[in-house]
Amino acid sequence: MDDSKFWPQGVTRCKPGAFIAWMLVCLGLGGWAMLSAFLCIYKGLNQTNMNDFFAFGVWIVVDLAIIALGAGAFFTGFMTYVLRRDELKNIINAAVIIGFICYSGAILMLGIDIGQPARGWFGFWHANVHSMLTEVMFCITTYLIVLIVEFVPLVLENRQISKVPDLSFFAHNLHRIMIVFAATGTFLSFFHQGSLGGMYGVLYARPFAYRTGIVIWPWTFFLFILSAIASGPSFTTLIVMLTEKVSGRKLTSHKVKMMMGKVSAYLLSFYLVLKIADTLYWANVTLPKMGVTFGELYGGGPYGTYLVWMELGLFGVLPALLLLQRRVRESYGLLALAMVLNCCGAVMNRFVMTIQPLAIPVLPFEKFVGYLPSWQEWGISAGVIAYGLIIFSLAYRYLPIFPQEVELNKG
Amino acid sequence: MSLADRYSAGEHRFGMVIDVDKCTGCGACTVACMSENNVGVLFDETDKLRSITWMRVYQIDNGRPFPETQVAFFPRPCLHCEGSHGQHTPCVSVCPATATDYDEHTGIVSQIPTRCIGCRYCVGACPYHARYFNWFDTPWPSGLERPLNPAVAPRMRGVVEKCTFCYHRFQRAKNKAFLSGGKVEEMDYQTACTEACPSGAITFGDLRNPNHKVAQLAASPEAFRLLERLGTNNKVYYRTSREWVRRKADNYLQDEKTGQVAASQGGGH
Amino acid sequence: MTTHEQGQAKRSHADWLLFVVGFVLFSALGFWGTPALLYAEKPQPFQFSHKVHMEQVSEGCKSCHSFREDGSFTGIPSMDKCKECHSDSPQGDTPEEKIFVEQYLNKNKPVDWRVYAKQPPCVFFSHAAHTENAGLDCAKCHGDHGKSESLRPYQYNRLTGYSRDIWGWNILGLGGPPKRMKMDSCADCHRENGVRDACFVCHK
Amino acid sequence: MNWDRRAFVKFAVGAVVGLHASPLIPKLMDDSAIWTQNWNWVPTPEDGALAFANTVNPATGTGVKVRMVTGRLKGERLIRVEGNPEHPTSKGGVLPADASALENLYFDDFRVKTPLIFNKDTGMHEAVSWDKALEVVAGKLAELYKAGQAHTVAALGTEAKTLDGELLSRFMAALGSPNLSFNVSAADTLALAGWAMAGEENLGFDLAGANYVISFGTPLLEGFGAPVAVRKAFAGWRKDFKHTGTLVQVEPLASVTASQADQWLGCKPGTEAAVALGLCQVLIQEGLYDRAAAGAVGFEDGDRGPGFKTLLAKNYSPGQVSQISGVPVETLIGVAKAFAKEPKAVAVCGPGGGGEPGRLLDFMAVLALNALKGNFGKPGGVVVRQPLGLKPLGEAINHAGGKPRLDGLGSAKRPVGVADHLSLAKAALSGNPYKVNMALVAGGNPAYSAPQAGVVRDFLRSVPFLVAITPYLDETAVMAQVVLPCGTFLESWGDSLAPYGGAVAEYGLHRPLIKAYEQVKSQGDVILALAAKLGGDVAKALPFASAEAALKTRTAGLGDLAKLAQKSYHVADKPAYGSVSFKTPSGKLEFFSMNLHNLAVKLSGEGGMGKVLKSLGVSAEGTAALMPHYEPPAALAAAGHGRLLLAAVPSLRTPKGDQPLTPYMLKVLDGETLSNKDELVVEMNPQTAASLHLAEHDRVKVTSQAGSSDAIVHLFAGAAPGMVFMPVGLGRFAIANAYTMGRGGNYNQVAEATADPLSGLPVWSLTPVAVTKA
Repeated sequence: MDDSKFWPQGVTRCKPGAFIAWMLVCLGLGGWAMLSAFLCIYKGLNQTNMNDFFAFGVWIVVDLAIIALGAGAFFTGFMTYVLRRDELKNIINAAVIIGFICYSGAILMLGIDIGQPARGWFGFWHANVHSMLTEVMFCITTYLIVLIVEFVPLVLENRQISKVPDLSFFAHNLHRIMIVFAATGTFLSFFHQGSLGGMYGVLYARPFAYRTGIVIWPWTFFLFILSAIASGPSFTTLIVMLTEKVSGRKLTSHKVKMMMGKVSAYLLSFYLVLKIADTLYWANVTLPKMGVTFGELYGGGPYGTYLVWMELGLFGVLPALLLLQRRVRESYGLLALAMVLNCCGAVMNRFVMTIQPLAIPVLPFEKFVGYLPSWQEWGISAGVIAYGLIIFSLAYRYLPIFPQEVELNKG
Repeated sequence: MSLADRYSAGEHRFGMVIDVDKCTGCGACTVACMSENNVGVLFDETDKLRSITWMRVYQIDNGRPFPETQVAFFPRPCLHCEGSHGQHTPCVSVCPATATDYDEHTGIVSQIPTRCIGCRYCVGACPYHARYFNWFDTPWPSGLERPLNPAVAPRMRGVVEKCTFCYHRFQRAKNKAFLSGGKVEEMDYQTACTEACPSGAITFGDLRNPNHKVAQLAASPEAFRLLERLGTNNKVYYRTSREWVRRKADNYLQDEKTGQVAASQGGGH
Repeated sequence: MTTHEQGQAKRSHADWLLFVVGFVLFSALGFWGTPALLYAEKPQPFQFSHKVHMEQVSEGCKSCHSFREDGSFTGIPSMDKCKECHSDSPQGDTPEEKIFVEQYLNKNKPVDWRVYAKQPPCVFFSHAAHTENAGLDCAKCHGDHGKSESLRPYQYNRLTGYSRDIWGWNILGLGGPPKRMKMDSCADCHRENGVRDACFVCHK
Repeated sequence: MNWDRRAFVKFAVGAVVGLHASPLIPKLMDDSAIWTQNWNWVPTPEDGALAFANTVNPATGTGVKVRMVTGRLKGERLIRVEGNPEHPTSKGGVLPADASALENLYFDDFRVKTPLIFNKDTGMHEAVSWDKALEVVAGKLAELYKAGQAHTVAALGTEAKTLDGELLSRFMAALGSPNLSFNVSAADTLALAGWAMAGEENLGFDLAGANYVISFGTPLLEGFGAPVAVRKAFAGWRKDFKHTGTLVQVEPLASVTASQADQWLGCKPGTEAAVALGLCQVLIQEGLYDRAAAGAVGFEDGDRGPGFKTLLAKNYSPGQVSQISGVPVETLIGVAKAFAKEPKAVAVCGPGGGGEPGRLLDFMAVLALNALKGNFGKPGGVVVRQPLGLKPLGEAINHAGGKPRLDGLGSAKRPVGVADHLSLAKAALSGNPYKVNMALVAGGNPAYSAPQAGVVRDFLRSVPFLVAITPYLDETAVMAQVVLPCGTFLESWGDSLAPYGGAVAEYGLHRPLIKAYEQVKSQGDVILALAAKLGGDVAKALPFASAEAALKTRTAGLGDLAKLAQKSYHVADKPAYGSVSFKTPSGKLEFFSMNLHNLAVKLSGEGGMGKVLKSLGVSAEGTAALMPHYEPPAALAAAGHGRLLLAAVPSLRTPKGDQPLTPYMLKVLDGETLSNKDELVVEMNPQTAASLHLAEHDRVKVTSQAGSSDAIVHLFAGAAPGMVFMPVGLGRFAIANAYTMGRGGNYNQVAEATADPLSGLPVWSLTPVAVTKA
């Protein structure tokens, strides 16, 4: 079996056997996810370990995390097309695909996470404009459409498909107007990243989540945008680096990666300043008004203050300081490490903001209860990762997403 | 009087006052509520995290050693918050599908299970755990479907439900009033839990109507609300003469005096 | 222009025609097929003439479809109501009446009429609010049903089990009562008349 | 135009776009959503005309209203049991047991729907016709009767004085068997105490009229008398945020009553009577007692020996009582003074936490406290309830006199008291003086609910022929050879008498409101049918066509039965206040009970009286033995040395033992009662637990001489040290259903019953147990 005629011009890929084996591993994870999804839809959400205290579980954490990490797509697009940073054209394709994976994966997950999937569209048809979740639903869906539009020309650039003149023409024209989509995507993404943060910040009866803010937007609205655009470019770069390691080929120049690192560095630093200010204000002003202390909120069960140090220190200040150093960015390994820490920080922030507000009882006479996801919940979560691996692997194998690849691997 | 006026004339704020010193935690309110509202029973009801009890009776104690120990009970229906302004209850503002709304005419927070998509955002938003998700299809086995109340539609799996202040009783009382040309009087609309309580610990009525007993009781200095300082501005008042009970009803910093802190957030913004 | 190019140009025009053909054909199929796919018919137990009955009674619809003392609406009358006029032998000579008397009345078996306007269980529709308080005519929502000489076929949705009258007879869901009795029809009228439309006005 | 790939693609795209432009997709989406709103496995209750009917729940004494709906197609069904606001004592309130009564009625898994006969070969019960079932039962009875073995038929009823109880008594008497027992309750103890001290068996406490109440060891708010009526009285003491009445609770658990009381005296277990006597002593030493009480028999010293006053001074000074009970001296004095000062103050005794009948001497101590307060006949005091005026069911035919009773009631062994299931079971198991060949259980579930249920179950299992007349396929019914289905109170005729402790004459009536199961009859009708089948004197003794007819005779003095049944109750307007004419031998109130004295004399002759009293369990000597005094419960002596005292946690969230545990009631149990799906939770003081090396949620085994139960430990500071508190009403193992079967353990299985001094009634409120880690 030879699929080399589908490979991008001038590159080599691993043997079909190895690729098929890799796909089978991913499909295995996918099978686990399908079984889990079937059970959750057929028998209901009692298949999870969620309950009325933990109304949201690991799925929402994964959702929010991948949407944050997928922010690399819109922000790289913004920088490439709107700010005209042409170097980033070398990584924008990967960013778009990762964005597509993250957003479509999140929507698939949400489809199972809601108790009545057949009524999912009520959120659009009977929308409540006051709900941050409505904003999220609209923006994520429309942005996914944008991502599809951005993704389609990439697919059409496949060596065989691009031989069809009409399609090639279509793809070319789409490319020309990409700035429109990039701008639209940026706008939409700003809003839904913010709204995802807003979703928690507006819970004024949940002291752990509640934040003050301006007009209708709590501070988390802005913090989520910042942490997403700070970690998104890092995640995109990390995936590229991971692909490089796995395939053993150079895909983008280190300069591009450094630039992404630099973007992350400044955004992360800015984010951290605001986040720390927010945390201090929240702990010293907002919480006392509600009659609770910072210590009480970080004192329930396994949710100790170490979480703060990890989120803001180990996964916050440390990667920011690292990434700000040119020497660190120049080193492939250190850059990767700093970016991993940065991404962990985003994931951890999403975890802390979704699970912990629910875990900490608000009524003084309620007790802390624990929650561990069921195998079905892990299955769906793993399935989304498998889905991403499959899409990215296929894209890498068959689509010319790295313009520098041919040149960098000469000789 | 125009048709519209006839409908909107007289705004109500239906609410409750629950006397904690009268409640003995017998659970009659809970059972009466379940039989009125077709709340089912799951096979494992010791799992209180998935059990649906619109009216849940919480047991608390003062933590003192024998023989100074005391227990008390907080019966907790949906508290029908109002927030800083009507629609700004913790839950109504977050529902993406408008499956719950705040009725400015009655002050009741509705929940429409047939509209609900089951995202559970409202469940997470409610600090009282008054909202319940149907994790299971409610089993109505062999014969137990017979006593179902036709005034309340049974719910399906995958949606959220909660106490409605027996709103269907208001609907039916209004029906009667339409036919007779009269008005819905205080005793024409009472919730199932209020009627059932053998101690008369629950008083229900219109908080805006000074002739209703509930309005008089809610004005007492001994009346308070759960988590009042969060600014949920709800309509279920409690009452006790015991300080330790009152202190359990809200979060206090160590140096704060019981019942002397104002609502902080005022329902957000 | 080469012949090849000319052919190309001609061809593409012809292709677009095919596009139109496909479009028209399948949208038509959608319009025609959707109701055919979704709706089925169930027979009524026997025929019934509202017109004949209306001629016999003095108080119009309310003669049979009345209110109970508590303000609730009886809907389809009970067998006792029928017995107020019907005895154990037919009064007219229609075969329908014979069926009614022999198979239902004499056996005291209620007739399982298929109800066109039957709303879902989550709906609380107050007849008292509409006919008594607002003074609306029955016909406002039920149309000429009260003057009908026979019962039209009852159609129901295979998937949802509801009467076709709820979604309405227009497949696009256009129109209002009596052709359509979905929530938006109710909401439209409430809005026009400034009547409250909070969820709990009509839901239970 | 070529029909090639490109053309086809265009056509296909057109088709897809066309289909999407049609209503198909949105319509299918909408209909799918509507489908989820109307899943056919979610029931849709049929609407119809609403109607209400009054009745009284005999299990709770609550006057209720039943809501029914008549649908056009499916007909009548009951949809709710709610309170009856017109009912004079329950005033619209209900209990969980009332509000969930429809589950008892309608839950198919609970019910016996047709007569059943046990088939030995298949090991199953099989449905048979009424004729066949009655034939088998009557045949067996006739066989024993003909063989002169009628006395070897035993019957276990629920309440002696109801219609069903009377019919059963007449049946057994005419058949010729003295072996008839009923559930025992605090009413039996109060009747004895009243008889002993006031010559009056029909006493009540005017709770609604009182504004200072001291309750001695009884769960006043959690299962005392008709619980709704008591709670209504309680509500009167807490009127609209004003404490207009004071409640003082004496008991060793921070129970609900203790917590809602204005004052809780956390005494050592079983010492409530000592506290009552201590209060008596304070009243006397402070000169705060009613001077009229001084004229009562045995108050002052006399010929027979020291009087009550002297005994109090000698044995129950506040210091001594504080030693015994652990209640501080100042508290005792304070409470006594407040009690004396309040014009309407009453001391109350009643059932224990698990429905135990209470100890006679304890009750006498409480009556003595009331006597010193001058409470008899006073508003807010102790009143004599008016007679109901029920008519007898005609001349009784008694063939039962010839043979001795198995339980020895009426003999020197047990001179007073009433027959109870446990004594009957113990005697029958011993086979002395004869064996039981057949047993008839009517209406109850003694295999689960009787004290030391294990013994009663052994007895019932040992009976060669067991017949159960019951609505439910419960612990008793599953062992029966023949099960005859009777109705719940919602589907049958029957009555209920004034609840324990109530101040007014009260009578409740229930009638069939619905026929949920075709073959089910009223319990009375089953007994009557059996009598008719049997013929002879038994039929003559029960000459009624139906239970309804019997009720008509019985209630002739209360007016038209149909009207009474519509109303469902007869309750006197107010208690009979006014001076009480004591029907004691002396015609006065007696601290020294002449009734008991005369009985003891009759049994022994003057010389051996001390010995007789010793044999009846009284350790006090001289005049004190027949006066209110404190006898430490037998269990106290056995406790210590690593053994704890087991007591029940009273609760209205579980039903009385004869009623099934309904799914709704199970649902309202919290984590302090039942945990992890089916594990019983027992409460212990943290210190006590620590001394046994037990921590929260440890699995333990609670073992007594009577039996054992697995449980989970819950640490509760409000539990008296050295005790373990167990919920009652759980551990149902017979009624096969997915909700309540096998949940928790049965308190009655672990609690050990001992004979109460003097009354001989089984008491089981304190049991020495070992709690070991499982």
